[in-house]
Amino acid sequence: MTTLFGVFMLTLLVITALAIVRTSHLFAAVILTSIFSLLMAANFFLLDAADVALTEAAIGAGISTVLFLGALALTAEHERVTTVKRLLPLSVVTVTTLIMIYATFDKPRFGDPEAPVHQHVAPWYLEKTPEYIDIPNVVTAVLGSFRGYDTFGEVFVVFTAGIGVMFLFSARPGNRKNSQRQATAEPGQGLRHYLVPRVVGRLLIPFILLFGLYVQFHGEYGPGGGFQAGAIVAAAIILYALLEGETQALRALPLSALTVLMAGGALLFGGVGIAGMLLGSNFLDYSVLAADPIAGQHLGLLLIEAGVGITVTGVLLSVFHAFAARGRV
Amino acid sequence: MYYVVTIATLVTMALALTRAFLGPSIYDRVLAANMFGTKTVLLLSVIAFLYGRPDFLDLALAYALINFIGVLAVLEFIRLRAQSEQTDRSDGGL
Amino acid sequence: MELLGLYHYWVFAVLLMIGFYAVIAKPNLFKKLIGLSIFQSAVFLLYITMDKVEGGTAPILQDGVSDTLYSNPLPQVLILTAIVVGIATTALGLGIVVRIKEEYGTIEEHEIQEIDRQ
Amino acid sequence: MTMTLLVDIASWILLSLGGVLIFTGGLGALRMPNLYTRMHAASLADTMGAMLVIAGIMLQAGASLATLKLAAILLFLLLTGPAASNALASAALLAGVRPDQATDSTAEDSK
Repeated sequence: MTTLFGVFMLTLLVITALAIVRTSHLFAAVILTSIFSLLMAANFFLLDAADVALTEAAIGAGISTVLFLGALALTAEHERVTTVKRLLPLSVVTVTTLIMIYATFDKPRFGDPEAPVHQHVAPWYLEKTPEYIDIPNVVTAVLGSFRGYDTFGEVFVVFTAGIGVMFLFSARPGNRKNSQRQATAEPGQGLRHYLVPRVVGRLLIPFILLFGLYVQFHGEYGPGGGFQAGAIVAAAIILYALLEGETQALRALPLSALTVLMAGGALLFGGVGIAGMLLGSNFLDYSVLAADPIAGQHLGLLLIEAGVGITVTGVLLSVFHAFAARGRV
Repeated sequence: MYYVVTIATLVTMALALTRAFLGPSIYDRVLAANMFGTKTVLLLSVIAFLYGRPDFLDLALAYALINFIGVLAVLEFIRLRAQSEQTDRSDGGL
Repeated sequence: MELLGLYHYWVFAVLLMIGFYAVIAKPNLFKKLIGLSIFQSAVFLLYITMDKVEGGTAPILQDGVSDTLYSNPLPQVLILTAIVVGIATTALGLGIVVRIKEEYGTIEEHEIQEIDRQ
Repeated sequence: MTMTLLVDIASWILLSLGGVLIFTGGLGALRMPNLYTRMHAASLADTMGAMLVIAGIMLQAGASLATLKLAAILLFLLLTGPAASNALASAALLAGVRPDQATDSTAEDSK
């Protein structure tokens, strides 16, 4: 029965994707993208990936919509309808789809326990996690400890992307008309005049922050961890910026502090790795951090998850402020 | 019994999606997206029980908390657009 | 039921190509980025589809239950980080689009090419 | 024994009522003639439906952490749902969609 639910939602997913590509109104495309993300998260959940679904929820529910709308406010709202030749791309896409569908007939069936992907390292991870790391969430164990190198790399990709956005926006806008408009627009005061959303929003912010901390520190026991928590905390502060105006949010968390957060989280992650080396083991081996190897693993996971969370919060917020300062989201 | 609620939610999701495609105004689409968010919260909570893992309610909680931000971003976007149209008009442009 | 077992992969193929079509056929840069994020989501879906084990549950070990079947944690780890990396790189792409708009006054590909030719 | 049966029946009634209301809300959002009536249908039926469904699940969950989380979900849905509708209506009004039009003839995407 749940397979049928999955099939139904996947069909909705395809229809939504078609609608996104077809509409020429970019605002509508952004709204449909948020629906797409909701469907994607529900599908992930049906496929037993609770951690992934939580990540998609934390990113897709607020932040991606805010970023897309922020970019849209700085560009054009309509796609220009042109008479570009559609035949060639359409035929390329159709042929490739058919080839790929033909290729799927050799794939193992959905949910097949004998599939090659389940024969390699996965059973080992499931079996050894209680012994080596002793936390219930195997995903967190693999993410932080067994495959810590990967995660370290990903954190630096996020960090680099954040720096890239800041570099891009450090240049002054060349277009004269744009800058004039910015000067005449009121400085970001947010939604202060909208009483109902403001009261409710302000009420929610502490709970979102609390939930973010819960996800951060409960990540070893349930779905959660640094990536999700970072996105949720960033969402709380973006909510504050939307309600009270961007200047007010910058007063609470100035750009310099965000830069420190961005770099500090990544450094904390690397520092834990180097601490392991100094204590006579390999890079990112946490067993030596405490007297007992399992306690060491727990401490290491706690620290690197904190580092991940700090970096993700810093990057997402500085990206948001970069777009907002360009012309107010 | 959970199945009844799940099916009702899925059908309503399809209805909301139809509204999102039809439009006609962007506010209808935002309304549909917002409805879709509420439906996702319900669907996730019901499925958490259907699967017998109620510890996954965290997901529904995450959506219940931060789904609101999207609508506020739309309101802010419209507000700024209305404002810049006003300044455009006073500049004599557009 | 035999064919239903492949439905997830077909959806992956179709989604991937819908995103790809937006990237190659749409002249609007913003639309291209949205297409790219659909493309990316399709890849996420492929990985997560592969982690499912029939009758399994999410790989978060339950106390006191010994013989539960768990789904594969590895694809989940890869995709979890990829989602956050995805939004960060999408933000970078959006930043580039905004800068192009500021310099060229348009985000339509052919208009940019025309300005470049002058 | 009878107690659990009673609780089960109560939760089933709540769940099915909730399902019906959710569906009604969806139907209203699809079939109503203009934006504000659609918003009305969607937000009211949605809120009540969510309350009933979550109350139904709470009865099934019994006294546990899950019930507490469900209560939190319900509380946040009750807070954000109407506030989101209010924000959306403000946005539409600000953009010039008038509530006194019978049908949405003028409110096109180009607005």
